[in-house]
Order: sequence, then C-alpha cells, then structure tokens
Amino acid sequence: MSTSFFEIVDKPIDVEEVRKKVVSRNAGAITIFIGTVREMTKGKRTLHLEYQAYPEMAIKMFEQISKEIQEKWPEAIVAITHRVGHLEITDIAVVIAVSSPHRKIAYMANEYAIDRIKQIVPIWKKEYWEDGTEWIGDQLENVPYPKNLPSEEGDRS
Amino acid sequence: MSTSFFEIVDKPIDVEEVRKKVVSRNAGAITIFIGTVREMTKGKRTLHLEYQAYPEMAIKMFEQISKEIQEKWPEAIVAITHRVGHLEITDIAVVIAVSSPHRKIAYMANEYAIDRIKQIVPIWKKEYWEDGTEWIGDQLENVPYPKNLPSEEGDRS
Amino acid sequence: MINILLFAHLQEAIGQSQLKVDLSDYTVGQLKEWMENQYPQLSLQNMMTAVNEEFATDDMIVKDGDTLAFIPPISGG
Amino acid sequence: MINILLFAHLQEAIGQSQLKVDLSDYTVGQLKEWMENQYPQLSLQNMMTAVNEEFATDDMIVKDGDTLAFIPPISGG
Repeated sequence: MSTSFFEIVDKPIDVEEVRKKVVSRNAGAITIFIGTVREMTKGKRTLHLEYQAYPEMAIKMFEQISKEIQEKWPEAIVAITHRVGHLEITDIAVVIAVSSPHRKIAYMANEYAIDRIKQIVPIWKKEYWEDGTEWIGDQLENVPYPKNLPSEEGDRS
Repeated sequence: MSTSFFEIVDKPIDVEEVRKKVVSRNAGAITIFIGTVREMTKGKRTLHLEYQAYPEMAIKMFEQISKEIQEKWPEAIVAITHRVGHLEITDIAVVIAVSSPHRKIAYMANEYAIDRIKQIVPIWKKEYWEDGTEWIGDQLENVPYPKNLPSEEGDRS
Repeated sequence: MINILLFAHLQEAIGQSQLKVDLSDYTVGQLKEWMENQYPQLSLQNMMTAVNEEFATDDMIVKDGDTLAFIPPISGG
Repeated sequence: MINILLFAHLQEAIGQSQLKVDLSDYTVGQLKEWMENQYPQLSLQNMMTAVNEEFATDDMIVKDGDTLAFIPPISGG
C-alpha cells in the first residue's frame, strides 16, 4: 500500500485508499471528487478514452496544488490519484480527497484542486468516438486541439 | 445489498456502496461528502458520540431533499446514508454521493444536500465529553440545546 | 388513540420513547399543553412537531390513528 | 545533450516520445524553432514548455543535462 498522497497509476483507482490517506482525528468533513468517463458529450458518443501523463511533473504539480491549498486553508489535507491508460465509460479517471475540521473548506479546497488540475497538471485525454479520435485540449475554453474532429455529419446528436 | 438510495443504518457505512448507487454512464463527476466524528470542537475534547434518528421520517426527508435537487439540477443523482448509534472519533456519520454530467453541479447539489440535512432531517447527536454529555441542538445557529453544558473550567482548550 | 414519539433529550427527560394516548381531535398545540401538564419537566412550546412523518403546525388537528412526533432541534450530518 | 519529451498529439505526429539532442545553451524559443525545422509537422510557437518539470518561458536557457518537455493544452481530471 502506497503512502504517497499524490499518485499517477495505470490500474483502477481504489477510492477507499485515497480517502483513508486524509482521515484525521480533527476532520469533521471529507469531500471526495471522482472524475468518471462520461458516454455522451454534446451529442457525441464516446466509446472509450486514453489518458497520458508526464508523471514526474504531474506529481510535482499535485504537490504544488496541495501547497496552494495549505496556504489558503491550513487545516485541509489533500490526496490526489490520477489514472492513465485505457478507460471505459464510468471508469474513474481521478480521485481527489480533502479532509478538514469543517465542511465548507472541504468543499472549497476540493473544487480548487480539480480546477487547478485542469490548469497546470500535464495529463492528456484522447477521445475515441465511432468515427475518429482526438487528443482533447484545453477543456477550460472548450477549444478542441488540434483540428482533427470527426465530421459534423457523423454526429449522433 | 440494499438498492435504496436513502438509508439509516446502525453499522459502519460502506462509502463504496453509497458511491456505486449514483454511478451513471452520463456522469462525468461524482462528489462524496463524508461527515466524520471530530475530536476537538472549540477546545473541547469529544470522547465519542451517539446518534439517534426518527428513521421513517428521516428517510422521507432524504427523499424530499433528493426531489428538491432534481428540481434544481435535473441530471443529478443523489444517495444518502446516515448512521445511528455509538460512533468513535474518525467514524463516519453520514455519506452523501451525487453524480452529474458536469462537476459544478455535483459540488453544488452535494453541498445543498448536507445543508438541508442539517435543517430538516430528524437526527440527533449526543456528545460525550470527559465531564458530561449533551444532546446537541441546532448546529446551524451554534446554540447548545438544552442547557446542560459542562462547566467552562472543565475545558481543555 | 394517537401515538406520540419522543426523541433525544425529551425521551431521556421522561424515560419513554413512545406514548399511546386517547386524545384524538386535539390540535398539535393542545397536545403540547397536555404533555407539559403530564410531564412538567418538558418544555414544548417552541418545539417542532411532525404528524405522520411530515412537519406540522400548532393548529393542525391530530386524528385517531395519527403519529405525533416532537422534533427537538436537529443535529445530524 | 538535452532530453526532449513529447506528449499526446506531438508524440503521435513524429512517432517519438523522447529525443536526445546535442544543443545545450539554446533558449526554449530557439529549441522550438529547431524542432519545427526538423519536424515541419509540428507547430510549437504557442506551446507551453517545462524545463526539468517546471513551467518555463521562451527566453529560458536550456543547459546540458536538462529535460525540456512540450506541454500541449492539458485535459486531465
């Protein structure tokens, strides 16, 4: 069993293992965020996904996010595990667990973590549709990247 | 294994069991709130807790909260399990799982659920300290209820 | 006959979690007064109540076969 | 010698995830140009980069033994 609070794994994530890392006698609240593979996005059907990471840098960025959270909310404890490789619909891509004495901070710090993951952690998602594949870029602005989209006519929406 | 989305139990809560109830092919996000027994509150040390519920009504209120969430966020799916009986420090009192296509709603609906639980679900907590016990009332306003507090001199803060 | 449920400190105050009383067609408010007369250690005037598992107001009439629950300030979660 | 890492569509575009090149003391910006000359299928001008696992700007100098990674727009989480 790993004792690291930040991990990139290529096997299914055990949510309980991530939760247990943040258990504390001073915690009244634990929030867990689980990112899962969704089938339909804007009318397009995803068959499966592939995630790739730059693992050494991703771990450093997780640690930076944790440091930022510690500065904002000193009593919060954070653990993050992200999966890479082939994922099917409903599979878990990422688990973020945050504990805190009070619940408001546990929610805020958790949401802060996922927002920052999407900004600074080098992990990439490749979508597999029935009519093509694409490395998705910059979801924050919903700009596909690069231009390699399946044709509009192929949409199932 | 129970198929009910809302439960009052007198045994330790299996977080995974609650999570699995809200898994959906259309979910991109699952948020879980876990309320745990905290040792120190405002300098006072809790030894353990006892929770009591009015189970039939509590289940109805969980269902009402779920209905309210469905009205606000139709794609959210909610499951809630609350434990009663004797709980030790770090034990889990309540688990709320919410799934949704997008994460923002999963966070908002989850926080809405715990806020409403604290308003309308008939469950009571009895604190056991080193120097006394008390049925805690109305945490929303931080007003102890009834007046049976241990003396200030007994505080460990 | 109505069924009265007591929880938390109310239950401890009278040493009972449930009463069956022959008082149909009282209002919730009248039942609070009746309970306080029977059990002077209880203070129910601002207590929330539920009739048949739904929150109820003091002017609601409690009928034969109903369940009335006194709901102290809650502290779940 | 510097170590260059490529991910996602960049990796697929040139069929390699890693290059070792003898180009120390170039800036990040100069290395982008060099890569685009070697691999015209790459477009790196607005690409984020990391040197030794920290985000870097185009004017940063990459030294012998450093690792330079091109970071396409990320999509984790």
